[in-house]
Amino acid sequence: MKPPPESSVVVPDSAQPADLLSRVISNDWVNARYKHLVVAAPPQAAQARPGQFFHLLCPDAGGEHPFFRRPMSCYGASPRQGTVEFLYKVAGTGTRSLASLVPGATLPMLGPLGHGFSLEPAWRTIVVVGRGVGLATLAPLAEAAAAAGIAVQAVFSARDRDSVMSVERFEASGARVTVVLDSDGSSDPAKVEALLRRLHVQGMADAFFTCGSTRLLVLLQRLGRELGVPGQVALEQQMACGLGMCFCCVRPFREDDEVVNRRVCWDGPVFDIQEAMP
Amino acid sequence: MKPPPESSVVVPDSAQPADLLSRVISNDWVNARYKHLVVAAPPQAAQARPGQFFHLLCPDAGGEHPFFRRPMSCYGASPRQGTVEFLYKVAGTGTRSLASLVPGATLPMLGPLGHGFSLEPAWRTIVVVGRGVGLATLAPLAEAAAAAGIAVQAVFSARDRDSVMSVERFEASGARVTVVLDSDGSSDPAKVEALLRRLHVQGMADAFFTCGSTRLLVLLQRLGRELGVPGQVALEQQMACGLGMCFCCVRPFREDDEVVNRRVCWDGPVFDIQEAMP
Amino acid sequence: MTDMSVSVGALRLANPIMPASGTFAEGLAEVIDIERLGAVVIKTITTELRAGNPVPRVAEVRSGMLNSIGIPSKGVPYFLERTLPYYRRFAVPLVVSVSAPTVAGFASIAKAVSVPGVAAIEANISCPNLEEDGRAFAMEPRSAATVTAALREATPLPLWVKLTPNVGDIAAVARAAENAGADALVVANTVLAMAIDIDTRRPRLGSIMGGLSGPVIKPIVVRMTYQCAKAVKIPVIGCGGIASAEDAIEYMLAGAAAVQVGTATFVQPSAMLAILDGMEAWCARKGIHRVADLIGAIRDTDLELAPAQY
Amino acid sequence: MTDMSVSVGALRLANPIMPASGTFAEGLAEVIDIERLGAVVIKTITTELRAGNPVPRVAEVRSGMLNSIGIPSKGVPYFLERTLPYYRRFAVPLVVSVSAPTVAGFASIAKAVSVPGVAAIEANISCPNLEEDGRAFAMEPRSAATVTAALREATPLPLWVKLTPNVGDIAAVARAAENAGADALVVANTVLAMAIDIDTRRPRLGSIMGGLSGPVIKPIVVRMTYQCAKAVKIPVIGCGGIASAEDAIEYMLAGAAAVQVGTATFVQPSAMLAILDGMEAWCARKGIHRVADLIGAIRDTDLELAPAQY
Ligand SMILES: Cc1cc2nc3c(=O)[nH]c(=O)nc-3n(C[C@H](O)[C@H](O)[C@H](O)COP(=O)(O)OP(=O)(O)OC[C@H]3O[C@@H](n4cnc5c(N)ncnc54)[C@H](O)[C@@H]3O)c2cc1C
Ligand SMILES: Cc1cc2nc3c(=O)[nH]c(=O)nc-3n(C[C@H](O)[C@H](O)[C@H](O)COP(=O)(O)OP(=O)(O)OC[C@H]3O[C@@H](n4cnc5c(N)ncnc54)[C@H](O)[C@@H]3O)c2cc1C
Ligand SMILES: Cc1cc2nc3c(=O)[nH]c(=O)nc-3n(C[C@H](O)[C@H](O)[C@H](O)COP(=O)(O)O)c2cc1C
Ligand SMILES: Cc1cc2nc3c(=O)[nH]c(=O)nc-3n(C[C@H](O)[C@H](O)[C@H](O)COP(=O)(O)O)c2cc1C
Ligand code: FES
Ligand code: FES
Repeated sequence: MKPPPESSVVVPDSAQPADLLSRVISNDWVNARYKHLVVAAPPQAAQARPGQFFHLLCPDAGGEHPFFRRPMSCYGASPRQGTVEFLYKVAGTGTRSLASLVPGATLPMLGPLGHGFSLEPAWRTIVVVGRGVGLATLAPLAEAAAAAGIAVQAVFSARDRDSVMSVERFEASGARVTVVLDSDGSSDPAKVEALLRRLHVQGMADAFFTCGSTRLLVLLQRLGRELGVPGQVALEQQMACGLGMCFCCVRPFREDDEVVNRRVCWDGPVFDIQEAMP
Repeated sequence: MKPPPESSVVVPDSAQPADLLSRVISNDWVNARYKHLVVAAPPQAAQARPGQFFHLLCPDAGGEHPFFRRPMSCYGASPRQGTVEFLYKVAGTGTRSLASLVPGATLPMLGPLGHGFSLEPAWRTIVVVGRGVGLATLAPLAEAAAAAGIAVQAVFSARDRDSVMSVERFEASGARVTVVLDSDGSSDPAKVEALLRRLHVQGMADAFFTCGSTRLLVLLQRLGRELGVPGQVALEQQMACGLGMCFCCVRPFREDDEVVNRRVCWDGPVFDIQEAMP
Repeated sequence: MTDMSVSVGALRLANPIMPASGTFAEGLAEVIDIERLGAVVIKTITTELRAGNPVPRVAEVRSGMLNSIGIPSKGVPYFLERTLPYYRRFAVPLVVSVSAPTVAGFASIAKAVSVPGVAAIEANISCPNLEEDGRAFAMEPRSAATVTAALREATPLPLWVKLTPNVGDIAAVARAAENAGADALVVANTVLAMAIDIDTRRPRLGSIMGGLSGPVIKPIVVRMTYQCAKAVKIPVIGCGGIASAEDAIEYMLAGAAAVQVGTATFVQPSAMLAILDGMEAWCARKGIHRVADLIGAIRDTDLELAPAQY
Repeated sequence: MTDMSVSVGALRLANPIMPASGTFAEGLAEVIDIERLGAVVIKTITTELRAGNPVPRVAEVRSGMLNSIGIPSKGVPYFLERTLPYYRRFAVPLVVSVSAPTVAGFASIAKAVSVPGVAAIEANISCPNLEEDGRAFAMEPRSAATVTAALREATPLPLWVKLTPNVGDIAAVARAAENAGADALVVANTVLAMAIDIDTRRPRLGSIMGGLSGPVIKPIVVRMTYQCAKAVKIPVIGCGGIASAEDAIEYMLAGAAAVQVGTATFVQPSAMLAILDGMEAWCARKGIHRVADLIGAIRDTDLELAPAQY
């Protein structure tokens, strides 16, 4: 492994990050495991770009003592309404305490952070493939693509019908959503591969975007390489600082035949799909 | 100093202590610095005797992280109503978090703990001298005395008129309350001494009881020695376990010309007034 | 039903949960059923009568406490005449913690308390060695070995040696105690620490410094338990910040054959029983038939211990 | 208005607040005004290029964190060509933390970074000494002295030596570093610790053990700061668990001439400035005209340090 790349002096591609105090507007369950959090936030926050995230200071509540902040993708940001949205899975200490937030509560959030997705003006249709929390990260991308006149073919993978989320949100932006499920076997890699190849044949795959599943990442890397389709992936790693300072969030990446460590918070969380190592 | 006395195998003088879950009925301000907490508690708790205390598990609330429990005298206990009362000064971490309790909240409390006051059947009138939080400890004593047919002369010392508490409570039990204040000079030791001597001359001082002020303790020790009046004092010391295990709550006591350490939680909190060292 | 029993050397315990010395006394028997414990360990006693340290003796810190109780002791006769008969009414094994300022003093108190009714002796060697500049016996492998060897001579009872965490290389001390004849190690005593009241500018303990205990020290002492368990063949008893069943299990995975619970009992008098019940429920859920199977069961074989590198 | 300036040897700082090495980087300059700090301290660099340790590199524990980042380093040329020019735009003094596996390596990197724009060198000697069994230089007075003397030879810049808390007698190491020519001591690095995930049975850090930091270590490191400040005449910089103005003041009363803030910044990016503002307000409230008057101002002269006695 080579030492991390020189990116540490790079300027981020959006609003200056700041530690902002937001106020909870709503925090409702969308299904048995996910909640949708909407907060009122200062203007900078609402300028978050697709793929960027916030580092949330989860409350010391209900016997939970989260120590670190928790990174959450921006699921939506409306500068006009002054809101920022998150879609999160209630998993451990931090997200359980987040789930206890009631409307009116304050939530300190650091951001917007990281490098988001980029869209090439030349693309006409992109394919967005997500699973689970990955959809939270991909939703703003679909909306940005629509706004830029780029059509979106979305493939949602989920355990079963009840786990499917966000379809309306994607469809509202004009995306075409195909849902594949573990429960009926339609999420089988071979079937998803066939589906993606069909889209490519139809000229509807100028780029691949993915988040939320290692299996899907591996599939898209292989297809992308074979078909010459570029792609981007949003990755996760445990974070302490979120600002590129602690080097705890590194993951390995391929760079010119070498393996380098990059910080997900600072060099990502969005990376070139071929450089990512699952 | 000699090692602590042999009291560690002594059985307490009341209901077996237990860690009980109580429920807050009310928690209201009585003046700018004191709150009155009433909880519904299991029968054992309500059997607490005057001078006994509970060790309260203060909530981890409002950014306060009390680690130890906090000792609080039982300000009242009604086995019939199943309630226990506390009167407390909002001081630091623990009492601030206690102050945040709302009706319906649960409060774990260990007790009743310690050795309370004792009353001799031969006494006809006792003098109870208290200041500040000391009144919380002395109120149940006045009520027990009344129930035993012993008259109570109470002297309350306070900074000013607004700091006076509990007068109605004492008077309701039949006690005669004299209030002395710093603000008008009536709490001056010489004046309080004259008052106590008057009570003694009138045959109304079969025993002295005190809590809450070192100055008053010293005065009562001197007078008691001179006049041959026995007495008891309830003392405070920082506590960890409340059960005689950690030896952190020791204070020095005179015992046959020697100085010994005794545990306030286990050997007290009520001690012979002449043995206490201020 | 999980078999909760564990062996600490020759001594078989009904379960791995016992109090830490100095955090247990008769008072607790009024609140919990102490017969359910694996053992009871009494507060350290010394031959000399002692009053302990000045107050304030405790301070509260974030997620833990500081103490400078010292060792108020009523001496050996009091132990034999009062404490021991009191515990005879319980069937649970009694472990007697002893201390002394000299090697000979350790040997003599160990001998004096090696009487029927005592199941094991725990030597609290985190105390100043008056023969060597007042450094604690447990701070150097050599002095730990010397005192352990003398204790081994002095008593036929199972000998547990309790180490201090205030050392650079606890595994070396552990090996020294093992080689000198210890039957088990208790890892560890409190971590030397202090706190200052910024308003009064005074130390928050009357003796300036004291011992840190509670949840705050758990990650440090889990590490030491792991290091000691790797370094010796005798059982290691883990002790430091255990407050939940999960904490106790973590210590056992790190290599502890049993655990001691101290500070947690001050906050939650029923902590030890709650831990025991919680461990039993956890084992049942995980299909673990013998709690002893957890001892040292950390999955670390494929990992390389990176050279400590900060 | 309180005079917030302090001296660390010959170096005058506008105020006593600076980041701890490894917890600061350019990213923070986007969120806070780093010109307001007393100094900036960069993450330790080494001559060799290094990738750092395996993931997971951090774990959350009660009131603190574990890390095993290691020292990913891009080497000296990167420092000279990229990092240094970046910091030249700020007026705040730049402290460069260096490390090496050998005494000669330490001397050589110290020499290489002794260039204009560098205000002081902080030697992170809590790293394994490859010439002596891999024990950290800071673990023994002798090896600490040897490496400090070599560093002293190699650089005319103010030399700060950063100690490890993982020792039995930190005052002895402090004295050794002072005698060998250190201009100041940083007390201390992280406390060696570990945690295990009981469900997977795996260590929660990829390198099994790692360094504990955050509020959890404050009472331990305040104690060490106090011990070191009593033991040496050179300034001591306190570092461990500082998260509030009160914490920083506590360290100064214990004897620290300045303080470093690490983990707190991860949770609260503005922590250092909040601490600075809070100290200034506190001093104003208390009528303290020079923050430097707090240094070592603990009221302990009438107290006797009880012989450590657990
Ligand atoms: C850039 C980024 C964007 C993310 N966006 C979303 C999102 O929009 N919705 C969503 O539900 N989740 C998202 N995650 C994952 C989310 O951060 C974790 O689910 C969350 O931190 C878990 O915290 P916890 O306290 O509930 O779990 P615990 O297991 O108690 O967490 C313990 C520690 O591990 C870390 N951790 C655990 N799981 C993850 C993970 N998957 N990724 C990173 N750190 C983790 C926590 O942050 C914490 O430090 C994102 C992660 C990253 C890195
Ligand atoms: C037997 C007994 C009965 C008591 N009864 C009452 C009562 O009825 N009403 C009342 O207002 N107060 C009473 N006190 C005092 C009360 O316990 C303290 O005011 C309270 O513990 C302060 O806690 P804090 O967190 O607010 O203060 P902090 O200063 O934050 O407390 C820090 C630590 O010091 C301890 N401490 C601080 N002050 C005292 C004190 N005066 N006595 C003992 N420990 C202290 C705390 O328990 C805690 O461990 C009693 C004390 C004892 C020992
Ligand atoms: C108040 C108190 C008194 C203690 N007294 C003793 C003692 O007498 N002998 C001893 O070996 N350890 C003593 N200890 C240390 C504990 O036995 C234990 O090693 C330490 O507290 C760590 O465990 P914990 O975090 O569970 O409390 C004492 C600890 C406390 C908190
Ligand atoms: C993520 C992380 C990385 C660190 N890297 C270094 C380092 O490179 N060099 C160093 O001397 N100390 C390093 N440290 C130790 C800190 O500088 C500091 O000594 C320690 O964290 C205690 O302070 P704190 O409790 O305020 O964090 C690091 C600490 C953390 C948490
Ligand atoms: S989280 Fe600190 S560098 Fe990424
Ligand atoms: S508080 Fe533990 S002995 Fe009194």
